[in-house]
Amino acid sequence: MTDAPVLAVRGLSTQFRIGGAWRAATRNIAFDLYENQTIALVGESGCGKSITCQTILGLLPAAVARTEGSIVYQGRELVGLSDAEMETVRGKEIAMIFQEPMTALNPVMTVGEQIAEAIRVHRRCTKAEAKAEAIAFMDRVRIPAAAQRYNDYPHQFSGGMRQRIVIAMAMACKPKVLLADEPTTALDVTIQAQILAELRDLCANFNMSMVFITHSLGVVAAIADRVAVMYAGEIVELASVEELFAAPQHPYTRALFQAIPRVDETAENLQAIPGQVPPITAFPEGCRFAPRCPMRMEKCAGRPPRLAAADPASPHAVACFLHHDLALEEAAE
Amino acid sequence: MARYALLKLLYAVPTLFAVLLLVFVLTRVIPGDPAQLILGDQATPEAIAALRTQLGLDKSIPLQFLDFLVGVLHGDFGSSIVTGQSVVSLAAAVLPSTLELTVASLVVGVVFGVPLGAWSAMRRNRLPDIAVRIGSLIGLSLPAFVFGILLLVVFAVQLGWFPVIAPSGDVSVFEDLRALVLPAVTLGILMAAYITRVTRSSMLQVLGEDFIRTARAKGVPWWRVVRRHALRNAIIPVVTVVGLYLGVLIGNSVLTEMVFNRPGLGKLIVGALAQRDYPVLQGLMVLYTLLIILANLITDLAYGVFNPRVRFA
Amino acid sequence: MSAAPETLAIRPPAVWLRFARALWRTATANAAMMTGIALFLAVVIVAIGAPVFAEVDPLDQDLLARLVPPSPGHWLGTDAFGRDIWARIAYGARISLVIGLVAVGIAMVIGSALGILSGYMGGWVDQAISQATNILLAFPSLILGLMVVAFLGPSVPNLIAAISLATIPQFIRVSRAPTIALRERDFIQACRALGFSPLRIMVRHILPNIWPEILVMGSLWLATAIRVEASLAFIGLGVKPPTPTWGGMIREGFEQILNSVYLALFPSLAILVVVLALNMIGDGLRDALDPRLKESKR
Amino acid sequence: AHPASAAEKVIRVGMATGDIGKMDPHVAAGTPEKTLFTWVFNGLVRIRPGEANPQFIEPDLATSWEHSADNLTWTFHLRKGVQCHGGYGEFTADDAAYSLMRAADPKRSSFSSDFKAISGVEALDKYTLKITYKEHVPSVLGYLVNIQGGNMVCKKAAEEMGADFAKHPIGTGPFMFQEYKPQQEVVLVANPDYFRGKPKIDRIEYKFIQAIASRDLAFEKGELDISYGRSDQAWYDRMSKLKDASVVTTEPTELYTLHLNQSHKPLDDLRVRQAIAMSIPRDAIVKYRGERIARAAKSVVPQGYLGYADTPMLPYDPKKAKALLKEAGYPDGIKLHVVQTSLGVMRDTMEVLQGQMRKAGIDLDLQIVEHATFHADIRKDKSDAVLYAASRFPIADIYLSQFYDSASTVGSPTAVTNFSHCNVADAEIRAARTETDAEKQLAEWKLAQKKIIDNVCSVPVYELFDAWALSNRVKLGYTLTGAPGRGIPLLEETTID
Amino acid sequence: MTTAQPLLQVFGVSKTFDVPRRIGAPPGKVHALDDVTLDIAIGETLGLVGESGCGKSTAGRAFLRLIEPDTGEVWFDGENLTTAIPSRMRTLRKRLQIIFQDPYSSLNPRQKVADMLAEVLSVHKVCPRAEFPRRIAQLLDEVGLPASAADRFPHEFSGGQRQRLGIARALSVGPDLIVADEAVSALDVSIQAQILDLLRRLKAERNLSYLFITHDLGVVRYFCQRAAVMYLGRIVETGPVKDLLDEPLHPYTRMLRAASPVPNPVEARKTVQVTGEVPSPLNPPTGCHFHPRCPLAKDICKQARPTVTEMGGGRAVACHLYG
Ligand SMILES: Nc1ncnc2c1ncn2[C@@H]1O[C@H](COP(=O)(O)OP(=O)(O)OP(=O)(O)O)[C@@H](O)[C@H]1O
Ligand SMILES: Nc1ncnc2c1ncn2[C@@H]1O[C@H](COP(=O)(O)OP(=O)(O)OP(=O)(O)O)[C@@H](O)[C@H]1O
Ligand SMILES: [Mg+2]
Ligand SMILES: [Mg+2]
Repeated sequence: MTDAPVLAVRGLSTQFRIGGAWRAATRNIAFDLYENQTIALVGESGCGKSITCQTILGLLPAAVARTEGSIVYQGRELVGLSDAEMETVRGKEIAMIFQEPMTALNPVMTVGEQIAEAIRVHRRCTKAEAKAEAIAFMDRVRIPAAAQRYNDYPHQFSGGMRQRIVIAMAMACKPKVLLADEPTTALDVTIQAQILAELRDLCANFNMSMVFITHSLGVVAAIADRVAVMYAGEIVELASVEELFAAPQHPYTRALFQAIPRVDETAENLQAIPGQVPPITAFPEGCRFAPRCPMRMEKCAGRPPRLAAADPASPHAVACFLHHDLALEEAAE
Repeated sequence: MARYALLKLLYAVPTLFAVLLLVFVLTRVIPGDPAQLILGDQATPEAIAALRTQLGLDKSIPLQFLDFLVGVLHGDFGSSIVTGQSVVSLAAAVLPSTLELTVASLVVGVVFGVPLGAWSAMRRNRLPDIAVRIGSLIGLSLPAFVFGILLLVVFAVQLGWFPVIAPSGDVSVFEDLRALVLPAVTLGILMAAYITRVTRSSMLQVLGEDFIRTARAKGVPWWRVVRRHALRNAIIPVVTVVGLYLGVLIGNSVLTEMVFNRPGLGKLIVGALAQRDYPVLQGLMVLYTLLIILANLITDLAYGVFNPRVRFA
Repeated sequence: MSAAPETLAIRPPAVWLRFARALWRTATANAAMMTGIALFLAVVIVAIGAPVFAEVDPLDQDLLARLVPPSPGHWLGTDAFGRDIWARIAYGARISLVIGLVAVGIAMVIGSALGILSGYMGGWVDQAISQATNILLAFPSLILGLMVVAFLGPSVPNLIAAISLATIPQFIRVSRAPTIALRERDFIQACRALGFSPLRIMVRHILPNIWPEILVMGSLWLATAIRVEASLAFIGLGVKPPTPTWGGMIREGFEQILNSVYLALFPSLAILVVVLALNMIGDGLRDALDPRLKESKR
Repeated sequence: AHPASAAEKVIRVGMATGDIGKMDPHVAAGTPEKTLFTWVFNGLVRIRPGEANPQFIEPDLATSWEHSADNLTWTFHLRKGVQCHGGYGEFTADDAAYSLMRAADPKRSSFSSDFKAISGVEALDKYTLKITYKEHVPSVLGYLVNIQGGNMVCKKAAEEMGADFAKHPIGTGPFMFQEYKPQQEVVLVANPDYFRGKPKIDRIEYKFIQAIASRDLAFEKGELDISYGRSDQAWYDRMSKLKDASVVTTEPTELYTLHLNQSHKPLDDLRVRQAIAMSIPRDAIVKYRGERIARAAKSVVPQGYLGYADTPMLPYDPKKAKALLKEAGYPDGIKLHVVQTSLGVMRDTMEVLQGQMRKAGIDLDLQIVEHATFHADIRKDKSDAVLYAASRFPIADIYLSQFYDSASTVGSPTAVTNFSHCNVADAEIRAARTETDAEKQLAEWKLAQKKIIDNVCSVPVYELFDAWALSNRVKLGYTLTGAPGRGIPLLEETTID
Repeated sequence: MTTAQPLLQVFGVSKTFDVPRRIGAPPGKVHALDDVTLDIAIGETLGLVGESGCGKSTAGRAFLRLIEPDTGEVWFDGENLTTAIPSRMRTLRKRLQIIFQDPYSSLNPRQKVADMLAEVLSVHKVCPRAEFPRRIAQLLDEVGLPASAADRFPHEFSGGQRQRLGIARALSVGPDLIVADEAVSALDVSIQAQILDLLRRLKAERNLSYLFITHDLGVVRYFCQRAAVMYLGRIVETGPVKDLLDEPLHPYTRMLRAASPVPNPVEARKTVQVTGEVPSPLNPPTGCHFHPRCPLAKDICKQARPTVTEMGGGRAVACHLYG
């Protein structure tokens, strides 16, 4: 781990225009991503994980979405860059794997071409070189008979294979930072295991860092260095993977762990969290989890708790009044 | 591929037969007597009756149809009862200029329509978009004959760049192409108007698709995303429309052909109908139907080229 | 799960009411659509109130004041028979609008119904409809028009029949292709799984998804329909004289195009106005009907 | 155009048609074909070039002729050494006899009725032809001029080619057929062996240009030297203003007549027909059409025809027309169902009539149909009134017989074009036909015209000239006022600068 | 085998897809289902696992006749579905539901949630019209969505939220059998738990049966009584969940079991040994499809297709190791 983070996100908020008003889908997202490190984003579906990644790449249409806060990539502020300037960042520096493998590929271009294109837009090389390299990447994501399938079209692949193509495409850019949005959800566990291994290798070989979105805490355990748990547009807990799995602090994180069906143990009942995530048009004033929290306190409804370490010496941060007080925070400032 | 084409042509046989039957019956049911028209208004009833017998028009309609079919099966399409020219020679005489005009206006339509449509989609609701949309509607609203004459006045008479009427005889390819420009523009503008609209609409749709976002996330420059990703997808519905219009073009260039005094299949068909020149009408409808089927075939193939998902089951 | 929710955001108002509301919302938000509606209404009002807007009788010939260029007395000039062009355009709007709207309307309804049927059902239904389409397409529309009119005699309904007949294949083709694509989509499969009848699936699920294409086509073919009347008029088979129609006026204008170009230009402009208006409305409607409409990425 | 060598003289003629029909002079009756025949064929006699009136008949293939006292036997002495086109040999009395028989044969000719009276044709020797008639014919020579059935074809060519003759006409005229391009043109070349001398122009390009505006523009740009015009004053004025060009109008005119079908109610009532006659402002319509283009009709027979008599008609008076209708029991006016062709000038004229008659309470309900349907329908008596335009050989008999003799009534076995079911002048028409005394004949014709007009079998409207635009570079070699074959004769002395 | 009365019985169902290659060339053939035989008892949940592209979704669809099987028969509650006439089939569909795998394409983009649900309710006359709003809100609530979701279009939801809409739609008609095609894969564990609880509760209340297609063996263990493992269109192993997961018989099942991630950073980092290339379904290996990747492959595996061997305790496996 080096000192300066590759990617530093601060106070990031993405707002959508809904019914004529701007509504924040995410609020005050902040994390640092260091070289050769993987940070996992987990959390309720719809809590803003995908949105956050797309915001980092500046991919949300300006007409319906706007961004506040700061995203610093290797000392360069990305928020406010023009589209042309972002083009130099996308792919080459930061690449993304999208969640929906069915629609993420261009239906009229062969999969090989699409991967080769990713190579050629960033590096000077001949078509043949790009093709050879693309085939190598297809091999890496375990596409059988890669060379023969180079000229196949996306519709000739199953969902899982398409997902692998999307992964290969992102990897082919050899980015410094990879934003991976549920890259293995559509895959079966054997392939998933292989892909995860491959991604780990890549991170190591290319000094790549990763933001990895997943729902599977098993996958988190397998790939992440640090974990950010999100709830309703906010990060509620941020810790190293060992610490988080050993001692989850936020009531929401704890509830998540209660809800995992395990392959190695038979559980009678999963502990689902009662209630539901508030829609982005009706976020509560204070802690957004408060309405569903079994350990809700009076002050939870008042002001939102900040994400901060309970123990200033540890990097394990949590946004919950159970662990640190608002008053404490304010005094610290 | 050859098998596919053959199969399609085989499928066309019933269509062809139905078209023929329809033409045959309809032309004979509507009033009008070719003998009267040929002999003019001073002809005696006797002369008219004689001519009718000579033309075989006194036979029953089913019998006439049979005669015609037998002829066709022997490769004999008969000859015009108005000019006496053989149907085959007439068709051969007009076919080149019809194809020439069709292809040329297709080129004009695509060359103008696709880029303008794409541009307009990318500048949605801004000035270029509005200008392109209004422009394409002008193309649609001005009838070909009016537009053609205006072109002639400006570019042929005033500026003298093009001839008014197509030159005949053995002229250089250059002269031939020069005479083709204005009619092709006249017809092509109409087609461009359609293509512009369809391209714009499908481009708008495609620009919202996820794979565009994927391409952008790869860092592909915007213009390249548009050209390589968006346009290639947006072109697919355009192919359908172009294919549809291709058929329409062949037959509906009549008025353009009149204005620019070009020979043409459509003109010949309309003329034959007006004169009740049954053999010509029938023979040309066979040809025309075949052309339409051919156009369909080409469209299908083009569709296959642009759309890998296309199935031929 | 948790207690039944107490507040409900859904009050089911009548479908048309919701549609009207959506329309109004988009219309007010969309200046172009408003302009379109205003323009179209203006044309309709002129058509209905023709006697008010044009005091002159459109049939009144003044043989000694023929081909008068636009001037204070006849502000759009007079035609070859000395009839007032403005009056003829105003009165002509009636027939031309009816011909265009009804012919395209019929073609749109029949054509897209057949196209959806053909695309959704597949099999022999598809074969039969496709063959019939090919047969129709095998007649140049001018010939088709000529035959129908020659067969049935020229009259407004017959003209409309001829024009719709020539236009139907376009709509069949335009609706069939996307239907086939939609048929494979899971939400259509879901409808089947839910035991919806094919009719319901076609009307309630496929149709709304291919509306935009049909609408765009419809507004384009309107111009063509009004022009085809002109083409038929050009070979002499338009609406009965002396009834003014825009197509007929263009034909008459063509005869004089070298001396009096405005004769053909003014009715063409009238067509342009209508087509422009309908396109603006069509585009607006499309936006209103498309919940997914995303802005382009720039 | 062809790569013209500097010396080559070409005249390009534009004709208002999409294509040409059968190029057989005994079959085709349309203006486009007739124009072509003028250049390719000769007759035994011809009307002096530039004139349309039979009084100017002069020798053509026949150098001289004589007839018997009873006018029934005619002998023609043919020119020697006349060569048929394309090496078909010398034109002899045999060819002439063959041509006449061909023209008189209803199976091969559209004009057989013109030769009904012939009882025999005989080649007395190589250069002498004898024609015998069953009965007196008002103008024997008129039928032998080089139009319609009078055109002389070459026997060997016609027999050898059979049906193909219509695709490759062979005559003796100044120009020879060379090439036909469908929907485009016919190319003719000078006949080097023409008996009046080799023509000064080398080639005629006869182009079919249907749209008037295109024709005008092509002429204006110099792509045409002669162009068929439009019978419209606006056209006349515009073309007259062109530099280096002139506009000529030629006879014969076409007489536009509104035939009123007396077999249909309410047209069986004379008062109604009179009302119609009074509702048509003949002079205003002429003004509308153009005074250089049209002249008001003065009888049911076109002016200038042998036997034509200026016959006064009911004056324009819409008020009186209304009163007459009221008197006839139609206080609210009448409505006539009229089948009308979609063809240009005919239709325009009908629209004017419609607009004008409207002012007298007469409503014309026009059913516009295709030209072919029009011809079929009017012969089935489907129309209350028929507007018909025609020019015939300039003798009153033909016009009167075809349009007003009850034998010609449509629907009858001997039908020609009597659309009005007129029969009031049968006696006079028939008497005049065989009357040998010219004076008496004229009197009968005059009476017939008066009776027809008084009975309002039809309302003659106007006569239209043919109009042509000619480049000043074209020197016809004669003064053009009339063209009996409709087309402008291009002769051996015609040239172009 | 289960003693309970079977609700769904599938006999030897096969399905081949034509995959177009180049224009004019003969199409490739994908054997998506190869002689699949299965049954599900009333109130039973059968888990169907297997790698992506092995034909799980095809199986689910073929059983419901959303895809017409090429051969084989499907019986539902004593009725042969494969021969049912369309109108009868439509009536039966009320009892047979499916939750689709792809939440993005399984919702009509132009229909609001309320309209979608109301349509189902009215077509099958589930309840009086006046009760629709209440019923819709209840359905949404059951799948953990706010009532305000009713007024939105599908594109306004996240992937997991859309998946829940699909579940709500399937539940709305009150079916007897639900084919859940990776119904919870797109959900986070908390919602997943909610949904699984919901599905379980419904099962208890209404005696529902499920065909539960998933990748997640954890979910299988938690939710299913029996499981079937598929590999390239064939069922390779079936049996009660606990036995199947704790003592997998087929080498592929063993591999799956070994590759399943566990939420424990220490254990998860141990690299699992997953060998071999995934074969192409267009050109499947001869004999046992799994032999190229099988660490225990014998010669016979390359030649003969293994037959199904009953192993007692309701277990069955198709592998030459047990022949
Ligand atoms: N275009 C949009 N307009 C309005 N709201 C949107 C839009 N796109 C996303 N949202 C909302 O933003 C929130 C976050 O969405 P996002 O896709 O980031 O969820 P997610 O965390 O990735 O969920 P999942 O795990 O289900 O994919 C959701 O509530 C969603 O409804
Ligand atoms: N309509 C179709 N046409 C052609 N091939 C198809 C079609 N549907 C499925 N296939 C093929 O059949 C095989 C099985 O597909 P299926 O969708 O059933 O797999 P799956 O097990 O559900 O995979 P996943 O886990 O990725 O969803 C795949 O190889 C797929 O490519
Ligand atoms: Mg997401
Ligand atoms: Mg699947």
